[in-house]
Amino acid sequence: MSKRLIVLLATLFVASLLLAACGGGATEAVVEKPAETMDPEMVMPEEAMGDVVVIAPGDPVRIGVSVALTGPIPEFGLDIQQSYELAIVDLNAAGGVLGHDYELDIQDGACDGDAATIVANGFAADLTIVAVAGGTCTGETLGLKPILQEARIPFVSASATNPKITNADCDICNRVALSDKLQADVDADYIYNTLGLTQAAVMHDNSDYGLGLAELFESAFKALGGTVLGELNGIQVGDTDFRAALTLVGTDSPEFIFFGGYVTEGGLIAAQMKEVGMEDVVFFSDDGVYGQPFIDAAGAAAENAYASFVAGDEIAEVNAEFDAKYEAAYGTTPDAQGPFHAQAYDSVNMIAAAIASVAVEDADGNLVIDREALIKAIRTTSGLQGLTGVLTCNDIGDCGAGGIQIFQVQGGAFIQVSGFGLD
Amino acid sequence: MVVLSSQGVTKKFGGLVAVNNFDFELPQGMIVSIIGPNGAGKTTFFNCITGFYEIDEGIILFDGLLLNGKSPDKITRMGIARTYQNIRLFANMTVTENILVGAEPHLKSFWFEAIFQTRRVKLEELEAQQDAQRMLNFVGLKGIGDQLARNLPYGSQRRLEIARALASKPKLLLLDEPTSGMNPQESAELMRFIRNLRDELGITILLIEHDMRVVMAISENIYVMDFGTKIAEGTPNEIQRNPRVIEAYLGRGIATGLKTQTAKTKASNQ
Amino acid sequence: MIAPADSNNTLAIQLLGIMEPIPQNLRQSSAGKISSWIRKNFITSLGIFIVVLLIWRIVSVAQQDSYPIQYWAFQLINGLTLGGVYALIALGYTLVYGILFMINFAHGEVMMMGGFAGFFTLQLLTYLGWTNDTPFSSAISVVVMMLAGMTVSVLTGVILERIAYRPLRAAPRLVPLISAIGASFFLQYTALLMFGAIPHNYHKPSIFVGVWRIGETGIIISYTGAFIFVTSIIMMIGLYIIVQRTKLGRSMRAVAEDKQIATLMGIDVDKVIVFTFILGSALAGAGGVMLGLHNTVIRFNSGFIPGLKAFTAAVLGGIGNIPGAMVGSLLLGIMEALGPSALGLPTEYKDVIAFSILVLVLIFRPTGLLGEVLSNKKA
Amino acid sequence: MNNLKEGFRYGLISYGIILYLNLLGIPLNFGDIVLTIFSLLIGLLSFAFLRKRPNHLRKNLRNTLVQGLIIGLVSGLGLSIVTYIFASLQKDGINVAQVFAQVKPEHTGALTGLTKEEVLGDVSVLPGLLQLTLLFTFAGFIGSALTQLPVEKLRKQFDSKSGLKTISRALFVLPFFFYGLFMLLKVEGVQIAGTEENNLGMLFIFLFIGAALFALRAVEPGRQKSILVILLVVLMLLLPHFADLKQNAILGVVGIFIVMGIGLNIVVGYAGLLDLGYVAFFAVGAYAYALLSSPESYVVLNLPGFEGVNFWAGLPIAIIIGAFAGFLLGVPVLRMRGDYLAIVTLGFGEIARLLVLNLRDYTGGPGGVINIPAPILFGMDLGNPRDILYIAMAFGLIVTFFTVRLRDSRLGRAWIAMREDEDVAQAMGINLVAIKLLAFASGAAIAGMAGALYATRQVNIFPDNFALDVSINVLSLIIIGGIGSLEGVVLGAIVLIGLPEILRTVDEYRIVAFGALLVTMMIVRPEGILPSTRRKRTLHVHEDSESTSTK
Repeated sequence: MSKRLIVLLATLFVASLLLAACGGGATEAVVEKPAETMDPEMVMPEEAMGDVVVIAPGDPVRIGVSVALTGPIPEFGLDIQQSYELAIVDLNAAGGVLGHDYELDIQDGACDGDAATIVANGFAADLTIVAVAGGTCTGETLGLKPILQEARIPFVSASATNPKITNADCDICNRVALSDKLQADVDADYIYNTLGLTQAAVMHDNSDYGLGLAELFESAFKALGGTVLGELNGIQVGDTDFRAALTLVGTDSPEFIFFGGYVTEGGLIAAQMKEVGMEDVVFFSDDGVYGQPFIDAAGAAAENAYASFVAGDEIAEVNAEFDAKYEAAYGTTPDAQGPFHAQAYDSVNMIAAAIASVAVEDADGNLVIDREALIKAIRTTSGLQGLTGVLTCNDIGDCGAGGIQIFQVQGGAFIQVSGFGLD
Repeated sequence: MVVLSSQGVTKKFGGLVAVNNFDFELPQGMIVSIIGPNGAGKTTFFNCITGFYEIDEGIILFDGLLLNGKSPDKITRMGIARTYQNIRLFANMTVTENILVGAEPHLKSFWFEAIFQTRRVKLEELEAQQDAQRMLNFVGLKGIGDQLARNLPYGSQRRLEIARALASKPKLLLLDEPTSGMNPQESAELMRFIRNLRDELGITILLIEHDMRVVMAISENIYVMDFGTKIAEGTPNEIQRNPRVIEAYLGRGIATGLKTQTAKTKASNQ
Repeated sequence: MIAPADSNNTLAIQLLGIMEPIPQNLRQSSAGKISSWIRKNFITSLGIFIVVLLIWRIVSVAQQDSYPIQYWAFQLINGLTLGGVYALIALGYTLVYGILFMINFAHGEVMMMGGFAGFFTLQLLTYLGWTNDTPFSSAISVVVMMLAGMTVSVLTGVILERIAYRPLRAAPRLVPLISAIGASFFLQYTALLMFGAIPHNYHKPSIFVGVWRIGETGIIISYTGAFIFVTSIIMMIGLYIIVQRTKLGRSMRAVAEDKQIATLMGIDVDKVIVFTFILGSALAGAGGVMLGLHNTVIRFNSGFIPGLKAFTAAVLGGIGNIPGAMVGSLLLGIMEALGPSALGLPTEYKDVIAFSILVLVLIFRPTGLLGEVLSNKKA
Repeated sequence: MNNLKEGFRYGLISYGIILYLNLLGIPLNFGDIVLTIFSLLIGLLSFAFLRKRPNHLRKNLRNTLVQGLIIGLVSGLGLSIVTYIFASLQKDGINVAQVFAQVKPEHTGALTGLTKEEVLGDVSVLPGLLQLTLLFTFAGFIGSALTQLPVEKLRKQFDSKSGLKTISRALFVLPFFFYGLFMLLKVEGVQIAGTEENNLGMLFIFLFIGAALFALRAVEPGRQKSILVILLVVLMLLLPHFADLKQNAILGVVGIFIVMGIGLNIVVGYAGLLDLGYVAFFAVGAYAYALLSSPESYVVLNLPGFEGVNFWAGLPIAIIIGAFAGFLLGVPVLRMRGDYLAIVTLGFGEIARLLVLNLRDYTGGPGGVINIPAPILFGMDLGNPRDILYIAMAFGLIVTFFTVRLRDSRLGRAWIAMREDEDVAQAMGINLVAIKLLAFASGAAIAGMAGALYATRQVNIFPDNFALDVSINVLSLIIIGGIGSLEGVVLGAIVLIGLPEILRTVDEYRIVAFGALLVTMMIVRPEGILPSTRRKRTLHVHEDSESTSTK
């Protein structure tokens, strides 16, 4: 083959990939849209610019989604995205809002503040976006926050648990996930009081989520009277050999290891503990680790490991129904994919409920949504029944239902060992 | 007056002694050659003078100042310029730029002046450009200042390399086999040119050369090296008759074979 | 602004004016011998200063919290295993560099491809029941996996060479480097799209499940770890023999020396280079499978960090030098394992330590530990 | 027979490409039009392969057509066999997606014209596969037939003088044309296909800037050029006013990368020092400003009475600290060359990121520094994307000015001389230590500047924002654009940073395409899209003179 031929092939190749990248062909041809289906922003009443979103009859109500489809936890991101989609399907099947369907604008926030900045600016520029579901990770959500606040678009995160996400200054920041502070307290309490362990080694994955949780746990555990041996020892996401770090941690003979981080690293740590002489040391971790992928990653070593996760009080039936729908649509059970599906489903429903409560129809048959009213409506959500329990927002936007519960791997599955749902 | 002198210069590479206890003197305004078979240590000695190699023993003095341990750029600034056996131009710079780089030791502006284009910078650049043009005219490369150095024919590249060395206005010019790869006619022309340099600019010249006709015709004094040591020193006439030199060059051969032999070796590298 | 006419300019003064004027009055430095040496060998002195600081730190940490000797032995073993993995990749890096003088940045991805092939083979063999049947069938399944991994890696490597590197052989250095970076992205995200972003978990064949315990010392060696270490040593020796003793190795060295002349000597340069890639990729493929077996996970970016570390290790040992790659890898592995406890730092500092060691070594030996000592000034 | 063999080989290569795209999940993401796309591709491949053969073979009509048929048939049959296997497995309830994540029943359906249920049910996929094979064969045939068109003749006609004139005129007009298209999108009632008008607008902006760069290069200096420059500058300055938030945000990132690219260009392009750790200085600048300004940073919290600096005070500090970091990191690498330099700088880049990550008491660790204030000028908050873009444009102009002045000074000459031959440069009296450190420091100062701007734009910064891929992106963009060329930096940033942002919604394909683009560019045009004139000659001479020694 001559060089030019290779070149040509390569060019073709790139061209076809780019074509592929254009997805359904957003740039196929230049056509002029008929006037009656004009862009919603064009028919906005002049006197109400910016404060309200006006949706022409037949047009959908659009909700932005920032979700981590790439980055460290793409499997969780996909789970969340699929749950969002299911929620929309259910909402539209139930008639939408005043005859309008809901529609998602899904963007990849990549678990990263950098990407989220661009995503958020896109939402801010798109005047039809009324609210945002997401982001998946703490850094990503912090990236969304300032821009959405400026643009007066409320967001509800399903999985960002860092305490920094919500505060009194931010009226658009809400989440269904529970704050890590709560999780750390519950974990420490369970370990100290129920399991009766006092000698802790704390590890983290050096992410804002993992480290933050590890630090919260350390202080909570110390406050209870437990001992944290040595320093907090970190590992790097993307590494796969943690034996050296575990050997170092093992020299202090801890009774258990608390790990703040995500599922892949959690699974590997649980497995490799057995290879450095820590067979009898308990592995305890967080909601980033809860789920089937952990058991897959750790294999036999997963047995008896603990993880904390959110569980509601009256969930069994609705959840089973949701799981069935999910499996029918995507071919896997939600638990095999990631842990935050119920929160994701609830967060979209929470947004939809708020939209339904503030949306009104004007004289021309347009749907009008007042942005400030929507922000307030989301913040004042109360008594909303969801998969995770009854959702009620407090004054800083923490709306999570249920409570942190402890699960243990028994016989190759996570079994709830504390809190409600147990009789 | 002696411009350059060395005493007991020794340079070793591992076990190999490339230059061994070399004593050397170069009076002002003379044209002196160093000859010797391939691998005799001539170019190594050049590299020692120009600070490329740090010498292991001995001292080198230039204008009465010690060169030992000085970096090449400092030595150039003291007034020594050189050319290379295998031409080493800045191939992707233009001819004029090559000469301007050569003129570096005489440019005094600072980088932040260049940003604000102070008068001094403008004047200096203008002067340097004019100097470069003059230099090009002097070496016979008029009118091709904007060509890339790599596109020049071989002979012009040699000239350009010398011009670049001259641009630093040296007191002493080291030429490493300047005629290699040239035909006799070009060599003769270059010889005239070298002599002009000395006569008109008063530059002292030290040559490494293989072409014996050139060496004998141009040198006022000759040093002969073999295996890193000096085996002879003297005027061309003396050298031609020195039996040790003949032996070093030709083994047990005869003196009349000298010319053919050098013709064969001249193009090869050291 | 004219810099003082003094030969003893400090760096700062040199920075102010790029070039000082021709000194009028050059005189010998009157300062003491040591200070003049430091000035001349500024960088080396800086290195010595850092080394002294390091030793001081290590000693003071050792006095504070003393770990038992078993602990160090254990960590040494962890480090050797880690180094063994790096070595398998670094050997490929160094081989290609030694012949072609180009950094095959996509080498880690070649390894990752092998790891995936090994994984799917393992799935198949597990399905067939080989992996846990008898020790023999289990051993066979490991061999089959390795072969599958090596085959896929070799294919990837050869295609890579054909498409991304061969047309650029005569180009300046930066060009193939960028091409290799492009290929690295391409392969990584191809794997992401083809096999999904979700990590794939190896389940060790029964023969590899288990550990040796050394007496009462508490030192534990996992079967896979020992396997990796031994294999990497064997592969290093094998590679060394191939390059030094065989006819093909001679051709390889000839090509490394001068492609033109090698062609004149009747050597098929393309063939030799392809063979180089085959060798390097096969090692990477074996490495990918072993890494998967040892750490039980493979995903699309599994090649990136080990690739980067192996590259570092190859440079540390002197890139282009086969024993150098081995030494560099083991040293890097040991530093990562021992470093944090020796310096009294939390474990997340291990990469800082690894890269700092690299910088430090190159300060003293700019061409790596066993790299050819080019006189840094070639005439 | 030879003939058939050759056709078969081409067929296998085409099949390889199709199979690759197939496994990459293109049928799944494209749905029904995938067959059209694949057929077009087969046609193109067939055309490309057969056109490249020697003339006498190409002129042989029967031979060519047969080969075209074979190419289509082989790839069609190949794909059919694979698809059939996948379909059978899927019918048996085996989840192929566990191996090839994209091969789902819908994927098979798209290739055979069936629905997901039909694939899983008892509808045979064979008719669909037959159709696919026939379609591919036809496409290969058409592709081969097209080779008989007198392309050469047409091209020759076009290459004549009038053709060139048309091109240069078109170049002159193109930027305005694209600007017009972009503005057209703003007009009420006008919509251009699809739902992503925003992205289309973005594309037109990029085309405008790209075309403007080409036009500027094509036009001879003179009055014409001055007018063109003024017009384009005015349009560029107006652009942020017309663009929306997202477009401005993307342009802002592109701007920041342009500033960085100009800085790295000094180090790599002029001084020839291969720096793979450029992100370190970017991080230093960003953190310097962030720590000095954010009300929640360690510095502000722990210095009593210190309320944090504003952007305009923080910027020079970031630049100075960046330059100092460049100087500091430059010292130990003074003696290193080539690849050793590359790996050590890469190590420095990682060390910088890891230190920022691990020294969490001071830098906030993985939690980053949050609430970094926006620049405020005369009481105006300049934190929105449009104003950030204006600031980035201003920075770009300033650093361009500085770089051009340096490049044309004796320092610039010394850098280039050093790049060409370090030893000789030193023998010419150039102080290598000083100019190397100056190159590192000035490059780093510019990165520090970009870092400060990035920090204020992002509001929150995290160590992950300063990973190795930033260094690689910046290096790639100056090389794609044309190393040593300032217009090249702009174009490179648009191609490598801007375009992928448009495609962000389609996730990983863009990175695969990015990788393929890098490789392709290096093969086709190693000197970059808009090379500096001097550099272009270097690379090509290297290319054609394989006979020169490769030392």
